[in-house]
Amino acid sequence: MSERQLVAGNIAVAMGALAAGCRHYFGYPITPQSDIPAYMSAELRKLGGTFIQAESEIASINMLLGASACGFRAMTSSSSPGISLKQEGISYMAGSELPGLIVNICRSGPGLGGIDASQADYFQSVKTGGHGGYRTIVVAPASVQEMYDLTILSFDLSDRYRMPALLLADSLVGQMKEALELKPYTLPSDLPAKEWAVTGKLWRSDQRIVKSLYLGEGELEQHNWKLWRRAEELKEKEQRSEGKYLDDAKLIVTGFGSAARIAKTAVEMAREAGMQVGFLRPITLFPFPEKAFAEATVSCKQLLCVELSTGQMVEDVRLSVARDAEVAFYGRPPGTGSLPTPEELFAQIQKHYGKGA
Amino acid sequence: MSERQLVAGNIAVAMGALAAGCRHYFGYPITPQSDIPAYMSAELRKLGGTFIQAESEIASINMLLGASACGFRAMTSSSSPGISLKQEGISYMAGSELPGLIVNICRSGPGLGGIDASQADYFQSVKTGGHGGYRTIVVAPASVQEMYDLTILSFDLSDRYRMPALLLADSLVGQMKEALELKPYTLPSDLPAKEWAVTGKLWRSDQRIVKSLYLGEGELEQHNWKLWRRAEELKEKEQRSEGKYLDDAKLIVTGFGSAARIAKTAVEMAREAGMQVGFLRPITLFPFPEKAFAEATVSCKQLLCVELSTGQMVEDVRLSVARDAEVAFYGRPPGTGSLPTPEELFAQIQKHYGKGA
Amino acid sequence: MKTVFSRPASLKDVATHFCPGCQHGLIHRLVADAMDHFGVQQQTIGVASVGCSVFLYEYFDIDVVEAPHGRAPAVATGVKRARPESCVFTYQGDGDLAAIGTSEIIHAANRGENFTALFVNNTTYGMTGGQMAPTTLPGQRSLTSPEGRDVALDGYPMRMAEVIAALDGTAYSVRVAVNSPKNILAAGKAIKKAFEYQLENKGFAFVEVLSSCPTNWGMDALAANERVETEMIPYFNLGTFKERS
Amino acid sequence: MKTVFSRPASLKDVATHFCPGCQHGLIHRLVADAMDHFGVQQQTIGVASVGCSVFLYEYFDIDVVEAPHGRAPAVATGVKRARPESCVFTYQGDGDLAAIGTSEIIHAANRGENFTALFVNNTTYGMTGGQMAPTTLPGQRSLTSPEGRDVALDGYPMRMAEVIAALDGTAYSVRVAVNSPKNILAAGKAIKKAFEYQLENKGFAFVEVLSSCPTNWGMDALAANERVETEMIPYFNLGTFKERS
Amino acid sequence: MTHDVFMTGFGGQGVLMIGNLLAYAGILEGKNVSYYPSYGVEKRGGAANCMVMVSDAEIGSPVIGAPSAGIILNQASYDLNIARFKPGAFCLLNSSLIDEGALKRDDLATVRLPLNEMALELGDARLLNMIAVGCYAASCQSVSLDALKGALKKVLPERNHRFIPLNIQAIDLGAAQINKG
Amino acid sequence: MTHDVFMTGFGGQGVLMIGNLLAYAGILEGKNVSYYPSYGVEKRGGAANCMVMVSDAEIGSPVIGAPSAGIILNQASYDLNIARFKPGAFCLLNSSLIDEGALKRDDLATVRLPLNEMALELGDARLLNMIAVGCYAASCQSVSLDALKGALKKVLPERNHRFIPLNIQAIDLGAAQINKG
Amino acid sequence: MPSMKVVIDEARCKGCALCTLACPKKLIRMSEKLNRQGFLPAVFPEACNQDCTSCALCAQMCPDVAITVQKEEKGGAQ
Amino acid sequence: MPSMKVVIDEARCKGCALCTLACPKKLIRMSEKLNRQGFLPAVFPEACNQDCTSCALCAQMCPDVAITVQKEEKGGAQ
Ligand SMILES: Cc1ncc(C[n+]2csc(CCOP(=O)(O)OP(=O)(O)O)c2C)c(N)n1
Ligand SMILES: Cc1ncc(C[n+]2csc(CCOP(=O)(O)OP(=O)(O)O)c2C)c(N)n1
Ligand code: SF4
Ligand code: SF4
Ligand code: SF4
Ligand code: SF4
Ligand code: SF4
Ligand code: SF4
Ligand SMILES: [Mg+2]
Ligand SMILES: [Mg+2]
Repeated sequence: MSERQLVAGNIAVAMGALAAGCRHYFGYPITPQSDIPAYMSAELRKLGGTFIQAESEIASINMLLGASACGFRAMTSSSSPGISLKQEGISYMAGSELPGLIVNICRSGPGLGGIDASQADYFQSVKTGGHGGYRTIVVAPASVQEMYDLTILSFDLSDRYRMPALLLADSLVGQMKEALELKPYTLPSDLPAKEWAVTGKLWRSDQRIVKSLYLGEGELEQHNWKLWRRAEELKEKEQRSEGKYLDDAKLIVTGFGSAARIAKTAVEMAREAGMQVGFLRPITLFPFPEKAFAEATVSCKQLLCVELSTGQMVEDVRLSVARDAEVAFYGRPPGTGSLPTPEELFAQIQKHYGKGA
Repeated sequence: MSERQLVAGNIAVAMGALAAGCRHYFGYPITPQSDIPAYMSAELRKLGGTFIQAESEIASINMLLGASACGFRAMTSSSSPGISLKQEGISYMAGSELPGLIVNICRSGPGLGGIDASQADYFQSVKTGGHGGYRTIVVAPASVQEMYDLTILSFDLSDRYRMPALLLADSLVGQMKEALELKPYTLPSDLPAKEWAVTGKLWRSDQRIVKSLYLGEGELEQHNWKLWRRAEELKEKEQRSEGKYLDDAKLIVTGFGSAARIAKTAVEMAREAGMQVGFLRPITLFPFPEKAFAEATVSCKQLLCVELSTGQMVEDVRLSVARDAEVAFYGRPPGTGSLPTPEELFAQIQKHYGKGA
Repeated sequence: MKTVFSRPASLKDVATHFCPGCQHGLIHRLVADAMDHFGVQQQTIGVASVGCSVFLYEYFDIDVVEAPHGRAPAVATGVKRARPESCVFTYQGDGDLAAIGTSEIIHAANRGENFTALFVNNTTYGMTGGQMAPTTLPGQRSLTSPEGRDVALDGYPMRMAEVIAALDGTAYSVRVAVNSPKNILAAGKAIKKAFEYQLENKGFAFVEVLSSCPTNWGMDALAANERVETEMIPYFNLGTFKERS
Repeated sequence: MKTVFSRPASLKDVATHFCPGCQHGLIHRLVADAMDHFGVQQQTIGVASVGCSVFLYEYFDIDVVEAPHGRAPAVATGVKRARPESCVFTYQGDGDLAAIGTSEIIHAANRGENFTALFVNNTTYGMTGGQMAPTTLPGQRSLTSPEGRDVALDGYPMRMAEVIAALDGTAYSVRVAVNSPKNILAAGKAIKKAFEYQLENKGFAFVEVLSSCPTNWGMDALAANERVETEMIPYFNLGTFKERS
Repeated sequence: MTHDVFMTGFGGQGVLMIGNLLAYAGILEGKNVSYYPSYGVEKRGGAANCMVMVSDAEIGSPVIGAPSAGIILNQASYDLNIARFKPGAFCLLNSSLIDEGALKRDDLATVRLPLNEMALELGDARLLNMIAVGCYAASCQSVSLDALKGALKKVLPERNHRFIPLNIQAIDLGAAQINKG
Repeated sequence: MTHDVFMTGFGGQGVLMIGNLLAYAGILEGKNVSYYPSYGVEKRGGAANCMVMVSDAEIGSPVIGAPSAGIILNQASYDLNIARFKPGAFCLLNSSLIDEGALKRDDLATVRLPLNEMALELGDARLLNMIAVGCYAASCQSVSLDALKGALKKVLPERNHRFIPLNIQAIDLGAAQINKG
Repeated sequence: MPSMKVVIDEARCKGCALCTLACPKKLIRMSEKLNRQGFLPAVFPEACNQDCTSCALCAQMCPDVAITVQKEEKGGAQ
Repeated sequence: MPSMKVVIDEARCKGCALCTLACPKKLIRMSEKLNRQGFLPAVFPEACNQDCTSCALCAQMCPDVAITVQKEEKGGAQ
C-alpha cells in the first residue's frame, strides 16, 4: 500500500489518467473541472505528452478522435454545456469504434446554470445525447479514490470494447478531497492490440481506415448490430455496483455518485435507528447494474431513488427491478443551496419505510 | 375541405410552418431534409420573412434562440449529426423557457452514417441529448398530413408551454408524397401573450431578460421545478396517440413514425388472417402516451414494439404498460436495404402472437 | 454648479461584481454613454455572452438576451433580423469571441449583420479563473500555460480587429484601450461610432477594447493598467482597421 | 517508348464516384503526385472530411481517418500531435472548411499545426445537392439562393487563402486553379511545396484549389471549366499570400 | 381495395414522373395515395425506383416487400427486382431493353412491350414512361385513364403543358395494348 | 467514531488551509477523511467554508446538515451558520470578531477565544487559524496534536516550511486553552 | 463650505486607485480606512476643491463609475 | 503499327472532354459510342500518333486519370 495523499477528486482523475498511460489531453476551460486541465498542462508537457487547450469543446473532442485513431490513450474533460457540444464527436467516436475518455464534471442546468453539484446529465450520458443509436461506457465515481480507479478502469474498458467511456461526476466529488492511494497500474495483458490504429501504412498491405460511413447494402445495419453485441457483452460482463445491508432490507435506497454518498449516511442513520434499510449504488451507469437490482428486489420490494435532478436514473431502476417492486423517487434539482443533507434523506427514508409489501 | 395536393413530407413541414405564421427560418444544409431550406429560401423572402443559411447548425439554433427571444415563431431543421450539434442550444432554449421548432429528419448513424430512414435518435429527442435536465415537446408524424398538422401543433404547444418542440421523422416520411389537405389555421385565442419577449424596453418600467442563469439561493432549484411542473402539465394534457383494434387485441403492435406505418400494414395482414392483433402508435413521444398504454394493457398483456433501431422507445413502452404485460422488441437498425417490409413484421407478429397470457 | 460627469441613464445605479480595477465596468459605462448619446436605450436589445460580463442585464437598464458561450453574434443575428427596428449590440470576452465563438463572429461580420459588436480583450479567461486565451501574449503565464504561452505549441495571440477588418461584410473595425483618459476618450468615440454605423444601417461594426484583469494577471489594478500600455498595446496596436463610408 | 505520364502509385487504380468533369479527381491526383514525389505514401495519414471527397480512402492507398463535417483540422491536430513522425494532410470542401469548420481551420493555422491543408473551393455544397456555400459568388443561383446570392442578406464570398495567410501561425498560403494545363502545373507545385513545408517542420501550409462542380452548377464539364476562368478567378485571385522561409 | 405498383428503371427513363402522375390521378379520384421514391446506393445516374399505392382505405406502409404490380424499364432493374413480386402480379416489361430469352419467372401476369420503339414511333423517345403507365392503368384499373390524363396538368411544369396532348396519346397507346388483348 | 467539523470565515482567514491540515492529520493517523470546500454565491472575497470529517469507518456524506463541531471565525459566518449545529456541538468562536452580546444559542459547547489578538501576540495575525485548529483538536480529539503538527509539512508549500515552528506554537497555544480548563 | 466638485461614492469605490492616476493635478488620494465593502476607498480632500479643474478625467477613468464631477457655472450663481 | 503514345482507358473515361481542351494540337476527339458506363469517351485516333508531342497536357487535365502518355525514347530502340 503506497502512501495516502490528500487529493481533490478532479486531480485524482488527472492522476489516474496519467497512471493509465494517457499522454494526450485536449480540453477547453469550464468550471468546475478546471483543475484537470490546469494539472495536465503542468504535467503532460514534462512527460513529453500533448496538452492542447483547444479553441472549443468541439475541437477538443475531435482532437481526441484523432489521437485515439492513432491508437493512443487520450482524453478530454469538460462540464455539462461543453459535453453537449461534444455529442456529435462522441457519436462519431462510437461509430468509428474508437476508445477514449470523456470526463464530465457536471454543472447545474439547463442552459448556463451554475456550478453546483448536479446529476441532471444522467440521461445525456447513459441514453446517449448524440445521434444514431450507440452506447458508451459510463462510470460514476463517488469518492476520490474512485475518481482515480474508475478513470483507469474506463481506459481499460474503453480499449477492450472499442467504445468511448464517460466519467460522470460533479463538483461535490470533483472538489472534495480525500485520502488517495496510488495503486500501481499495469496494462491488462489480455487487451487486444490496436490493429485498427492508423500509423501510416508502413508497408502494410492493407489500408487502415477509421470511419463511421458504411454505405454498402446491409453494411450499416450489420455495423450497428456489431456495436449492439459489444454493448450486450459489456452488459453481461461489466456491471458494477456497491451494495450494503441488502440481505434483510425492507427498503433499499439507491442513487449514484454524490447523491449516493449523502444517501449512504442517511442509510447509516436509519440502521442506527434500528430500521432495516439497504443501500445499492450503481458504479457503472452503463452497463446499468440490472442484475444487482433484480437480485436485491427478489426479497425487497420497496426502493427509494435519490438524485440531484427531477428524476432520470429512476427510469433505469424501474426497468431493472422485479416487477412487483415499488420505486419511489426523491430529487433535488441542483442550484445554490440545493444539496440535500443526510438528515433530509433520512426523513425521506422514514416517510417510505414500511410502506411496501 | 380544401383541395388535396400531392406533397412530400419535408415540404409539408415547411408549408405547415408557414401556415402557423413562422416567418424566421435558420438552417444549415444536410440530407435528407434539404427540401425544407430549399422551399423556405424560395418562399420566406417573398413573404418578408427571414431565411438564413447559417454557417453551422450551432449558429442556426442560436439564431433561432434570438428570433424566438423576440417573441416570433421561428424554426430550424436539420438531421441527426446536425441535431447533435444543436444540443447545447436546445438546452439553453429550454432553460430560457423559449418556444421554437426544431425539425429532425433523422439519418442513420452513428457518426456520419447514411440517409436511410432511421429511428435511432429517439433517446436523443425524448430523453434530451442536451445537459442539465429539461424536457422538450417531441412529435412523431407518420404521414404527410401529419407532417403538416403536427408542425402546426408543435408551434402551438411550444408557445403554450414555453418549451422548444422537436419534430422527429426520417427520410421515409420526409420524402414520401401523399395527399395533403391545407387546413386553414387560426392562432388559438387562449395562447398567452408573450410578455417575456425582448422588444427593447419601449418605456416599459421592467426590463425583459431572456436567460437561463439563476444564481440566487434556491433560485435554480425553483426554476427547475417550474420547468418540471410545466412538463407534468404537458404530460397530463397533451398525450396523443392513435389506436386501432385495441378492444379485443391479444397482441398489440406499437412503434412510431415510419416503423408504425409499416407495422400498421402488418397488423392489417394479421387481422385479415383472423388474428386479434391491435395497433397503438404514439403521436407525441414527449409526452409519451402512457395513459393509452396503461389502458390498453389492462386487458392485453402482450406487446410487440417495432423500431428502426436496436431499441429505444421500447423502454418507454415498458415503463408505461401494466406490470404484468410483456413487451417484445423487433428492430432493424437502419442502413441501405434495411427497411423492414410489412411481410417481415407480419412474420414477427406470428412469432409472438398467442405467447402471452 | 453644473454636473459635468455623472452616471449615464442607461446604466443602473448598482454596484458591479467586477474585481477592483477591472475595466469591464468602465467599458460598460462607455456603452451606456453611447446609448444615451443616441437616445436609443428604449430600443436597444443587448446580447450578453458568457464570461465576467455575463450579468450585463444587471447593469444596463435595457432588454437583454443571454447567449451561450461564444454564440452572441448568432443570437444577435436572430434578434436583429427579427426586430430590424431595434438597436442591437453584443458584448463578448476574448475567450468567448476569439476561441469558441470564432465562427460566429466571422460569419456575422461577413454577412454584414447590422449590429454593434463589442469585444473585450483582457488576454485571459477571466470568469473561469485565468486560463490561456486566444489573445494571451507570448510567454504570459496562465492556469493552462504555467510556463508561459509557448507559441510553438500554443499558437499566436489573435489580432481580431485585423481579422474582422479583412472581411467584406465589415463596415467598421477598430481597436481601442481604456488605460488612460486619452485612450478612454478615443474608446468612447469609437463605441459611439460603432452604434452610429448600426443606426445608419451601414452594417457590421466591431470595437475591440483592450482591458485589464488584475485578478487573473496576479497584479494590483495600477500594475495591470500599466501592463496594458507596456505589453498589450505593443502587440495589439490601437487603430482603425476599417471604416467604410 | 518511355512512360511520361501515368497514374501515381499513391492513387489506387479504381474508378471514382465523381461526376464527369469534376475536378476533385484531378486534385486527388496532384496530392498523390506529391506523396509519390516525396516518397511519403507509407508515412502519410489522410484526414477525410464530409463532402464529395468523403471517400478519400477509396482512392488514396494510405491510412485515413474520417472527420466529422468541418472538423478535419482538429482531427488532424490530434493525429499529428500523437504521431509527429507521420505526414498528415486534410482535404476539405468549401462548405466543410469555410462554413461549419471556420473555427477549426483558423485555430489550426493559428497554432501553426504542422500539417498540410487542402481546400477545394467549388463555390457550392456539392455533396448535399448544391446549396449556397460561403464561397458562392454574388448573384450565383443555388438551391438555397434561388434568386442568386444577395450579398446584402447572405454576405460575401469568403477569400480563405487570404484569411489564413493573415494568421501568424500560417507558414504557407496559396490559391491555385486546375482549369488549364498551366494552372494545373502551378497547382501541382504548390501542393508539393505545401507537403515540403510539413516535411521540413515549417508549420501550417494551406492550398486553396479552385474547382468545378458541373453537376450543381447545371453546366457541362467544359462550361464549368470555363466558369472557373471567367467568374471564379476574377473574384478569387490566384497567388501566393504567404510564404514563410 | 388497395393497388400497389413498383416502378423501376434507370435515371432519365421517367419512372419518378409517372409515379407522381399515378399518385396524383388517385388524388383526383378521391382516393388515398402514397408515392415513395428510392434511389439505391448509387447516387448518380443509377437506378430510380418508386412505389405507388392507391386505395379507398387508409394506406399503411408505403413500401411493401412483395408488390402486386410492376413496371420495369430496363434489364438491370429487372434482374434486381423481379424476384420480389407476388405470384400473379401484373408486370409490364420494356422488351426494348429486357432480354426475352432470360425471363426468370413464369408465375406473373407479364406484358411485354417494346416501349423504346413505340415511343420513338410516337415521335419522342421520352414518351416511353407514359405508354407504360397507360398500359398499367388500363390493366390494373387502380385509376381511370381520365384521371391519369387529368393529372398531367398537376404534375408537368407549366412550361411543358403544351406537350400534354402528346402525352395523352402515349397513355392511350399504352392502354390500347391491354384493351385490344 | 466519526468526527465532523464545519469551519467558516471570510476569504483570507485561512479556513480552507486548516481544513486541509486537519484532513491530512487524519490521514497520517490512518483514518478516513474527507474535506469539502464551498464558496457561497459570492465568488470573490466572500465567505469560505469547509467541512472536514475524520473517521475510523468509511465516510458517507462529506457534508451534513447538523455538524457536531464548528470553528467560526467572523460575525457574518456566525449569523449565517450558527443555527445549523447539533445541540451540544463543540463550537469555537473567534470573539475578536463575533459580538458576545448577540450569541444566539446556549445549547452548544461554546469556546470563545479572541483569536485575532492571540495571533498578533504570537507575532503574526495570520496564525489565528492555527490557534483555532489546535483548540478544536485538543477539545474534540478527532486527531492528535502530533498528527496535526506532522501534517504541516504536507500542507504548507515548501517555501513556507520555515514557518512550521511558529505554526506549531500556534497550535499548541490553541490546544492549551482547552487543556488548561 | 463650497459644494465639492468631485464626489466619490465611498460605497461604490473599490479602491483600485485608477482615479489617482488619471488626475493631472494628483488631487485624489487613497484612504487608510476600509469602507463597508472592505476596500480602502479613494478620497477627494476638501482642500483640493480649489485646485480641481473639474476636468473629470478621474471620473472617466473610474471603472466603477463612483465619481461625480461638477463645475462652477461661469458667471457665478445668477 | 507503332505503339500509341496516348492511351485512354475507355472504362475510366467519363466523357468530360477536358482533355480535348488541353491538347495544344487538338488531337483528341469525343466518341459517338457510349462506353460501358454510359458515357461518350474520348478517343485518341491512331492517325494522330505522329503529330502527338507526348506533352501529356491531355493527361494532366484529365480528372479521372484515364490517360497514359508515352514518349519515343531518343535515339530509338537501342
Ligand atoms: C460551452 C461552454 N464552454 C465553456 C464555458 C466556461 N466559460 C465560462 S466564461 C468562459 C470564458 C471567459 O473568458 P472571456 O470570454 O475572455 O471573458 P472574461 O471573463 O475574460 O471577460 C468560459 C470558458 C461555458 N460556460 N460554456
Ligand atoms: C454536422 C453536419 N452537417 C451537415 C452535413 C451535411 N453535409 C454533408 S457534405 C456537406 C457539404 C459539402 O460541401 P463542401 O464541403 O463544399 O464539399 P463538396 O461536396 O462541395 O466537395 C454538408 C453540409 C453533415 N454531414 N454533417
Ligand atoms: S476576473 Fe478579471 S475580468 Fe473578471 S471581473 Fe475580475 S478582473 Fe475583471
Ligand atoms: S456534385 Fe459537384 S463536387 Fe460533387 S462529385 Fe459531382 S461535380 Fe464533383
Ligand atoms: S476633475 Fe480633474 S482635476 Fe478634479 S480631481 Fe478629477 S481629475 Fe483631478
Ligand atoms: S477609480 Fe473609482 S473605484 Fe477606483 S479608487 Fe478611484 S473612485 Fe475608487
Ligand atoms: S500528349 Fe500532348 S500532343 Fe499528345 S494528345 Fe496529349 S496533349 Fe495532345
Ligand atoms: S479528360 Fe479524361 S475523363 Fe474527360 S474525356 Fe478526356 S479522357 Fe475522358
Ligand atoms: Mg477574457
Ligand atoms: Mg464545395
